[in-house]
Amino acid sequence: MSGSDHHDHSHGEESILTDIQKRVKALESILVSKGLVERATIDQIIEHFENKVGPHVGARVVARAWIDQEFKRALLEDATKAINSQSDFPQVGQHLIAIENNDSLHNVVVCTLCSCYPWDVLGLPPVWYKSAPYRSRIVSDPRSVLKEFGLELSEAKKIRVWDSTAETRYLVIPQRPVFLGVKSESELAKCVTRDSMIGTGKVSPLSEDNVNG
Amino acid sequence: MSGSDHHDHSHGEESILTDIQKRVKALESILVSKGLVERATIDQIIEHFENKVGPHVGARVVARAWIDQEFKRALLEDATKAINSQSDFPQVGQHLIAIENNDSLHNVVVCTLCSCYPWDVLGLPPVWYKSAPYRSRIVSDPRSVLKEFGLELSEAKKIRVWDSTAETRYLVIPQRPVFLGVKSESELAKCVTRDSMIGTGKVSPLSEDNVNG
Amino acid sequence: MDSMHDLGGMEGFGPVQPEDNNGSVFHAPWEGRVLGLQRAILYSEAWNIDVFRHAQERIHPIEYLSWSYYERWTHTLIATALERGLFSLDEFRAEVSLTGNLSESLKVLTVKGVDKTFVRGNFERDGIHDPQFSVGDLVITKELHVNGHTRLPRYARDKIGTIIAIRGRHVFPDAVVSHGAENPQWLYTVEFEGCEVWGEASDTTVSNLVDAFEPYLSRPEYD
Amino acid sequence: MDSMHDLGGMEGFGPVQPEDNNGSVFHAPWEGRVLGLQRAILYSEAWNIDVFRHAQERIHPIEYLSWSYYERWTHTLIATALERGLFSLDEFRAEVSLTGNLSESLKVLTVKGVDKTFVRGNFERDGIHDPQFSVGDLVITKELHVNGHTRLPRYARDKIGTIIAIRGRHVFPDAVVSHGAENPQWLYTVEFEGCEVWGEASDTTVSNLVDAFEPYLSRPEYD
Repeated sequence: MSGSDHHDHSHGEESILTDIQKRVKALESILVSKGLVERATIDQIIEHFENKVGPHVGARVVARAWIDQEFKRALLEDATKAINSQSDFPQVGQHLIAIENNDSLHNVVVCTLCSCYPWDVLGLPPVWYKSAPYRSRIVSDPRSVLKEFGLELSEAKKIRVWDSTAETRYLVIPQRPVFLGVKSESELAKCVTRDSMIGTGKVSPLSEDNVNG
Repeated sequence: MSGSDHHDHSHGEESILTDIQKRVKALESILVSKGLVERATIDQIIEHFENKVGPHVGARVVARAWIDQEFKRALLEDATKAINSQSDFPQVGQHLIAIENNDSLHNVVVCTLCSCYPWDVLGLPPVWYKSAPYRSRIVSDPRSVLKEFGLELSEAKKIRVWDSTAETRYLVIPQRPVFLGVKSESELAKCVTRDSMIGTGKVSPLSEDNVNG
Repeated sequence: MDSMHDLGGMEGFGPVQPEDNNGSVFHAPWEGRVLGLQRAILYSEAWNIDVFRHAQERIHPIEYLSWSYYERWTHTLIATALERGLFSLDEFRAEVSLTGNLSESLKVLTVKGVDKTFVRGNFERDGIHDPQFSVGDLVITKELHVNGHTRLPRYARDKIGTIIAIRGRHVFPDAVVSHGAENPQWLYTVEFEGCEVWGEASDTTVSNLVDAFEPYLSRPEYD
Repeated sequence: MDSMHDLGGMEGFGPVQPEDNNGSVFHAPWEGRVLGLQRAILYSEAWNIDVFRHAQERIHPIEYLSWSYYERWTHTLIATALERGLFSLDEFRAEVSLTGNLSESLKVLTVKGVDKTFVRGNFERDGIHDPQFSVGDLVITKELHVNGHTRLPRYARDKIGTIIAIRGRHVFPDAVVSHGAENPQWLYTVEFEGCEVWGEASDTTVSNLVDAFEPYLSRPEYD
C-alpha cells in the first residue's frame, strides 16, 4: 500500500497475466485454500451481477410509478416497502429512497466519499460514477457536469445534489416525457435509461438498447 | 499536461538522458535559439544559488539579533529595512517579516498553496518544504509534524503556523539557547540551522555543518 | 481522516467521461472475481463495510487517483486480510494455507446461501433515545477532523442547513472503525443552500444534501 | 480553482522526510537549469509569478503529486510557453527557432543585469483608498470558489479570525490571472484560533495565520 510502486503496473511482467490479474488470482486461491471462499459461490455472484440485476430493474419500477399513481405514492413514501410489496419485482434492501423530478426540480445522486450506489435496482455502477471527475465536481458545479452528459437544464430549474454519505440509497424517478405517448409498462420501462435514474441522463424514446447491456 | 503519461517517466528511454533532462535541455535550447535566454546568465544564476545565498545568510541575521538588541528591535519592526541597513549583509527584498520564538510561543512557516520561501535569506528550499506531507499536515497538526523533525514542544507552548499565501516572506528568529554560552556573532551564526529559521528545527551546538551544505 | 477519497468540491480532474448503458458491466473477468471475493469476505464478518471503506481511505493519494475502482478493492482486500491475519504474506505468495482453516471461525458463503445476500443488509438499529432534531430544524454541521473514519465530507462541514428527513437510527461508521462498536445514531438528511456551501457567487438554484449522523450536528448559535 | 495544490488540511501523504542542511542544494544539474530558465522568463515579462503559479495549479492532480518540484516547474514552463506562443511545438521539438527572435519584444536577462534580480521584486503599490480593516478587527473569510486563481486556501475559508497586521497594498493575484490587471488590494495577516479552523477537538494551543487580501474578507454578521 506504499506510494512507491505505482509506476510499476504496466511493465516488467513475465507472464501473460497482468499484475492485477495475478493479485486477484492469488487472493482467491489463498482464500479458497483457507476454506473461507468457494469458487462456485464467486461464479454465482458474478452471474447475478452480469445477468440478473441491472438498470432494467429500476426501469420497471419507474415505469410502474408513471402508470400507477398509488404505487408512485407508496414508492415516494418508502421505496423499499413499495417495491417489496410487488410480487413481480426482485426484493430490495432497506432505506432505498425514491426522489422525483418535476418541472421545477431536478435530482442528481453521487457518493463523494466512495461510490455508494443503489445496486439492488441499478446493478453495477458505471465507471464515471466512481471516478474523481464526477465525484469531485457534481456537488459544486452540477449544471456544467450535467451539460457534459448532454443534459441541458433550464436556468430556472432547481437542482438538488444528493450525496450518499450513509447506508441510504437514492433512486431518481425521472419525469415521464410527453413524447413517450401512451405505452404499456414494459414498453415504457425500455425507455428509462440508467443515467436518468441517477439524474445524469434523459429518458430515451429509443427502446431497450439503452437499458440492457 | 495530460493525466495519461505519468506512468511513462522511468522506462523506454533510448538515450542516457532521462525524459526530464531532455525536456529541460530542449527548453533551454529553444529559448536560446529564440534569443530570450543566454546560457551564461543561467550559469550565473546557478552559481548564485549554489554558492552565494543559503541559510548562512539568515543565520548571520539571527546571530546579530541575539547580540544586538537594537538590531533585533528593528528587525522585528521591518526585517527588510533592518537587514538592508547593515552594510555587511546582502540586500534582501521587500516584505521580509521576522517572527520571534519565546518561552511561550513557537512559530513555524509553510506555504500550503505552492512553496513560497524566504530565498533571500535561506537560499533554496529543502525538498520536504515543497512536499505534500509537510504542506498538508503542518497547518492542522503542527505538534505531531514537529515531533517528526525531532522537535518536541511542551504541551503548554503556543504554536503559530504562518501560511505564506502572499508575497510576504517569513523568517523565524529562534530563541538563543542557554547552552550556547558566550560566543561571538560568527560563532553563534554557525549554530543557527536552516530548520530553526523555518520553525521546524533546533538551534544546534554543533557548528557550521548544520548551516553550510 | 481527510484523505484523497474526500473529493467533493475539488477541481482539476478534467471532464466526466460518460459511458453508455453497456457500462453497467464488468470490464474484465478479474473485476467480477474481486467483487465476489469482497462479498464473500463481508459475509464472513472478518470485517464490515465501514472497515473496508476506511481501508480504502488509507490508500496513498497517488494510488487512490491512479488505480481503478476494482484495483483499489483488490489492494484493500489484500492489505486488510494481511493486517487482520486472515493469511500471512508467505501464504499469499504461496497461494496455499500453511496454518489452518478459517471456516471454523468465520462464516462461509455457499452457493445455497448466496441468493439471500443479494438483498442489501439493514443498518438500522432500535434504541430508546428520541431524535434530537425534527424536520425543519436548522442545524450546523461540525468542523470535524476525525483521526479515523467519518462520513461527513469536508465541503459540508461548518455549514448551516435544514433537516428535511429523519432516516432512522443507524450503525455509526465512525464508532465501528474507531472502536468496533455499532453505537447507533439517528440519521438525518440535511439540505444546504448551494450558496452556503460554495459561496455567494455560486449557482443559486443548487442545493446540496447529505445524510448526516446526529453527532455531526448541533444547533446554530444564532437562528 | 480548488485543485490538488491546495493541500492544507489533507491527510494520507505519510510522514515528512526531513533533509539535513545539505538539502538546500540542487539534487541534479538540470534542476539548476530550470530555476535559471524560470528566472530569465519572469524577467522577460512574458508572464509573471501569478500566472506561473496558476499554471502549476492546472497540472493534473496525479502528476501534481507524482512529479517533483522542479519537474512541475519544467512542465509548467513548457506548457505556458506553448500556450502563450513563445515557441511552437515544432520549434520545441527541433530545439531551434523557425520564426524569429523574441529579444525584440521581451526583456533579455544578461550576465550584467542578473545580480540585481537576486533581490526579490516588490509587489506593493500606492493607492488612494484606506484599508477597510484595522488591527484587532474580527473578520470572516469568504467561502470563495474562484474559477481561476486565488490565494485563500480552502481550510481558511468561512472562518472568523482577527487582523494582526496590515502589510500594505499589493498586486492582487486573482485579478492578475483572471484579467491581467494588477488591481492592488490591501493585504492583512489574519490569525485564526486552531479550533475555529480544525474543530472543537483540535489542539487549543495552535493558531493559523494567513496573508489575506481585502476582497477575501468581510465583517462577521454577529460580533
